[in-house]
Amino acid sequence: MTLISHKIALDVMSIRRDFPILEVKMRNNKDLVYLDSAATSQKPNSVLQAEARFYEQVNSGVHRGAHYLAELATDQYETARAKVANFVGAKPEQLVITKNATESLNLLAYAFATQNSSLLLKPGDEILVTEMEHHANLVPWQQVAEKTGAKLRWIPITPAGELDLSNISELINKKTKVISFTHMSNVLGTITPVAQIASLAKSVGAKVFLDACQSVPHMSVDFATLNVDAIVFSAHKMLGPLGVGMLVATEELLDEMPPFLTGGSMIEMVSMDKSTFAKAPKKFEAGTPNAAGIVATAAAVDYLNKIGMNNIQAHEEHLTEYLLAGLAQMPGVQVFAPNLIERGSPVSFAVAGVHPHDVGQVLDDDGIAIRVGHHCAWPLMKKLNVTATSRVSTYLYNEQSEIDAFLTSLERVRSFFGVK
Amino acid sequence: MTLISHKIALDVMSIRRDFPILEVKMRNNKDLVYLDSAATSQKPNSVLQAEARFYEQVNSGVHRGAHYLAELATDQYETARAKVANFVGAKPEQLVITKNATESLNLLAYAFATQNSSLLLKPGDEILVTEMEHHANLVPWQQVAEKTGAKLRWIPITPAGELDLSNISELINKKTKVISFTHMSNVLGTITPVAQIASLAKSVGAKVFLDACQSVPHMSVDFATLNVDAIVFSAHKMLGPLGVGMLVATEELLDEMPPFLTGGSMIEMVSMDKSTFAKAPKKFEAGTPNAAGIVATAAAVDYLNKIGMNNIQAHEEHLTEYLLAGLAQMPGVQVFAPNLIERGSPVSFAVAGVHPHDVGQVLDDDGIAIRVGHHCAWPLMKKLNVTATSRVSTYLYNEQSEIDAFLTSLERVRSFFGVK
Amino acid sequence: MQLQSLYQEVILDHYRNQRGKGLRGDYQAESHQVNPTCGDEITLRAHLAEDKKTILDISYESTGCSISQASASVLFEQVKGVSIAEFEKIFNEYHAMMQSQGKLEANEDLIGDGVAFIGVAQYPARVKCALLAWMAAKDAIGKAAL
Amino acid sequence: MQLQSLYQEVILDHYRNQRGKGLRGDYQAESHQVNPTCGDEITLRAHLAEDKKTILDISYESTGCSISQASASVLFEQVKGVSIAEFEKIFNEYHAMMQSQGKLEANEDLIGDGVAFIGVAQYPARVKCALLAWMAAKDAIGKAAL
Ligand SMILES: Cc1ncc(COP(=O)(O)O)c(C=O)c1O
Ligand SMILES: Cc1ncc(COP(=O)(O)O)c(C=O)c1O
Repeated sequence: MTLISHKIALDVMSIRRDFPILEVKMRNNKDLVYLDSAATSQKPNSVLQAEARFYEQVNSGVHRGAHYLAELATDQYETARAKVANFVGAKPEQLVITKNATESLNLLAYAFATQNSSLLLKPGDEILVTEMEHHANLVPWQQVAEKTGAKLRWIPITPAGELDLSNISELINKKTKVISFTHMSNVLGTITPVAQIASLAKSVGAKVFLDACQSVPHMSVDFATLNVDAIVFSAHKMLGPLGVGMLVATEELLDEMPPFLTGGSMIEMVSMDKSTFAKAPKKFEAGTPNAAGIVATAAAVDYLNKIGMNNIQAHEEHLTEYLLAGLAQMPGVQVFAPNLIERGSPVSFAVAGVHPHDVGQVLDDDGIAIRVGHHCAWPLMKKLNVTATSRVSTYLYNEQSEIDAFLTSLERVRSFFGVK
Repeated sequence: MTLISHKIALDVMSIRRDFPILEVKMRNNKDLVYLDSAATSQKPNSVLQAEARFYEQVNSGVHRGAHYLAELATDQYETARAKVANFVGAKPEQLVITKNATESLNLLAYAFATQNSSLLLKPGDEILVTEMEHHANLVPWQQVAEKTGAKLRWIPITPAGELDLSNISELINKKTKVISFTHMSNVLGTITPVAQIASLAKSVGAKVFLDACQSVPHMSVDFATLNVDAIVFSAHKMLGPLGVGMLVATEELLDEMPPFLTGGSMIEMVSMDKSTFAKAPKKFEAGTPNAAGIVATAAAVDYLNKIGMNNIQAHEEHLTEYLLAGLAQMPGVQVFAPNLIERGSPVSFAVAGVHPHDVGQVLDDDGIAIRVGHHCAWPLMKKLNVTATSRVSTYLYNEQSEIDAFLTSLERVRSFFGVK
Repeated sequence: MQLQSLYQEVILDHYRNQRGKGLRGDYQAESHQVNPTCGDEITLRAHLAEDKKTILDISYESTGCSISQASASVLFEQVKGVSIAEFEKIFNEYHAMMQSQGKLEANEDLIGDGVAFIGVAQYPARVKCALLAWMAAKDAIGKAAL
Repeated sequence: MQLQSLYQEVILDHYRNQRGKGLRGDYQAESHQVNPTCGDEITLRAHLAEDKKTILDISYESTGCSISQASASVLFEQVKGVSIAEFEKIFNEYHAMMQSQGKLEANEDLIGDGVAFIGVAQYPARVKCALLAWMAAKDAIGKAAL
């Protein structure tokens, strides 16, 4: 089945050899077709080796010890920070290392709900999100609203799954203090109009935060020109290890934010009844940091840079186009997709008469891993009038032939459950 | 120099072969003598392999996907949780996985300072810590006191570095709501009288938390019989990876505590304006968890179990005794040590006329890694009347000959700086 | 083939023709359960006899996958008309089988078509689907019997 | 041998005989700096001429390691009596050397015995020690000149 002919920009065959998990056999000895990278990406050997090498060669207490190992470990930690910051067009001092994007968002949200913070919201203030946020960028703001009496509002979405900006000049108003929204929907692949929202936000003096979990791994993102106050993302979705998240923010914002987790390494002076705190980013990095994790993240950045973010994006665009064309020919399949030319790789769909869990199960039987469920975007599901969707998401290691395998298996879903 | 003859319980030679970093050369091509395990321990190959294997064989979204890989990853995650819980005498449902002990302590502290929490403290309530806490178990409670108006009090220490319990019946009184203290001092090696404090705490209805960061790696700890409400510890100090912390607590406490980080995976239902939350431990594990990390932690537990915690403790006791005897013979060296028969391996000391930084530098020149500084226990330093100490801490992979090397180098310190 | 052992014909039949579906007015207690991973839901009502010893009816409304729908249908068939004591036995048998990773053959006299779910027990991610209605029943019957 | 290149004789000499140590009463501004990793502290006072262009005196009290003590002593020697403009040059030269990981040979005419600290610049964990007094001076002089 070849719907579109296209010169693939990447040498996917050789990329695949760098990812050991792609050789693993699934149920019934089937080959793995991994189409769930929006949940978490697979890791190349170089990332696994970077993590192991840290432990084998320099492991020790970062920023605390004065001995040779501690010196090497600290150096690797800060060099990695600089590399990851640079990857998204930020300065090292602007990058706070957390455990995942969820922690990064909670760290941001905390600043607006804690006493003694100059950012503390008050009743009447407004927080704006969108109807297609991941729970990680919704629930923390609900908590802020509940604690401060601020009002949580949201930009609705159109039936096609784009942001509905028809009422935006009312939604973004003088009471708006925070606007936090996704750069790319993890369910629909929608890319949001950041520039437009950011400039409206700035005009009313609101802080703007971008959930870049799905964009940073798949396209070139430049914090310096985005005109937002902060972005968050997770290493594990961009070929990096689990247990590493990023908060990139302007120095002004970081200075203004109170510490979140407190303890060792984030202090300046401590006595029994009082402490003072270090400057950002250390102020936000309490406790022993996951140094091996950030070093491995830097190796992931090296890998992405070597391939080139533009090439990766072009490759995914091709796969997505090919996938959408295939799904369009499939009877009884409804695709939830924005009418956008520039879009991301997550594609959600429904098979009439078959529950997503059952769709996923048949695909799984053929070795094909997709995600079924609400994708941590329950309100979006309600808006789409479904309880769940099936989602395919690709990355640099996916081949066109895997989309073919997926489409063939999808036909089996329909025949297995006897739907026409 | 053989001060004490002793049959060593461990086959240290063969243990050392499992730790690749011990082969690394230091400055001037010196062998590494790693005496800084209280800061972070080194990792055996089996732990590094467990982490890599997770990524090579099962990596995928834990607790979210329904496909084969997700099934395997989820199973490994929960099996690892059960193993680590069992290691400290707890049930899997009692173990919350965090990024480090510092996060665990903040998670505990948060419950006492957040509105809508049944545990929220009020002015007049008292929080009790000790004068020898690590900043991680002090600063979060200072924050709680500041936010709630509760009073932070502390158990003083004696000049020898033990808890001074002379006034304990006044310190633990009806106003006391939380007692959080260290099981073993990371500076002095003091083991605290948990049973006594816990039973006094229970008699006034206070919650009792134990900072077990230094005890769990070095001795057998049984949550079920400790009579405390929670313990915290970090994987990286017990042969496990960075980026994994533990909170073990009674089910009643976990039920009572509000969620801390919010987002995906910790919810029950989410709509735009309201969310409900899952039961513990999931309630406290927002976002994509560090599954590879906890799986590697379980491998560390396997390793410790294979050697046997009692053997490890006996080995360290021997090394510590040997070290203390050696230091006692060294002119101009002051040891800060409790007068206890049962004590842990961290040993702090001062060399008259030489600043700890300079002590550490000379040792470092000989390949010997010890920790110098305030050890994140600044108030304790003030109490000891120093700005910093030098600290040696051992673990299962250290040999008596390394203590000899350390003592020899310490003589060089004194001659280098010309002190008598 | 594993897929057929998961989706046994009996299950697909219950899924296509759900027995006892629909909420009925006579009941003493209701339970609402959600599967937080996929958003599937069930509302289930328990109608007991006056002596609170016999389950006269189980009525339910649900959305979900084939496994969760079929398991609700089987539940209805097995539980309608039995005593609460009998229900406990049936529940425990079914629950133990679902937790057994497919290793425990269950007693067909107790759980009837429920035995067909043994294949589901081999798929940890689907066990919750097969238990959703049963958890709702346990909850509703427990409340109704108070 | 690296240790000797770190602890050059000049440094040990300044450490054993600290020039200008002690807090003196004449000053316009004071700075207190702490090294948060080791707890070392310095309190440093800047005493400027009336035209606020010349540094008449730098006085200080400090606790710390040989490197931090010696660097305060060298600072005193180099900075006492110079103009603020000159101080900026001296400071920048010393600071650049300390940040160079031991690669930048500094101008001895500017920083005097400060050149001996080039070995320290190879030990990242000790750079803070060698800068503590200098940061305090920059801060205090800046405030005094306001
Ligand atoms: C006694 C004690 N408590 C708490 C901590 C904090 O642990 P972590 O840095 O892993 O969060 C440490 C170690 O740094 C410690 O030794
Ligand atoms: C759009 C979006 N935001 C936030 C998150 C949360 O990321 P994490 O689970 O790594 O904290 C995810 C992924 O789960 C996501 O896709």
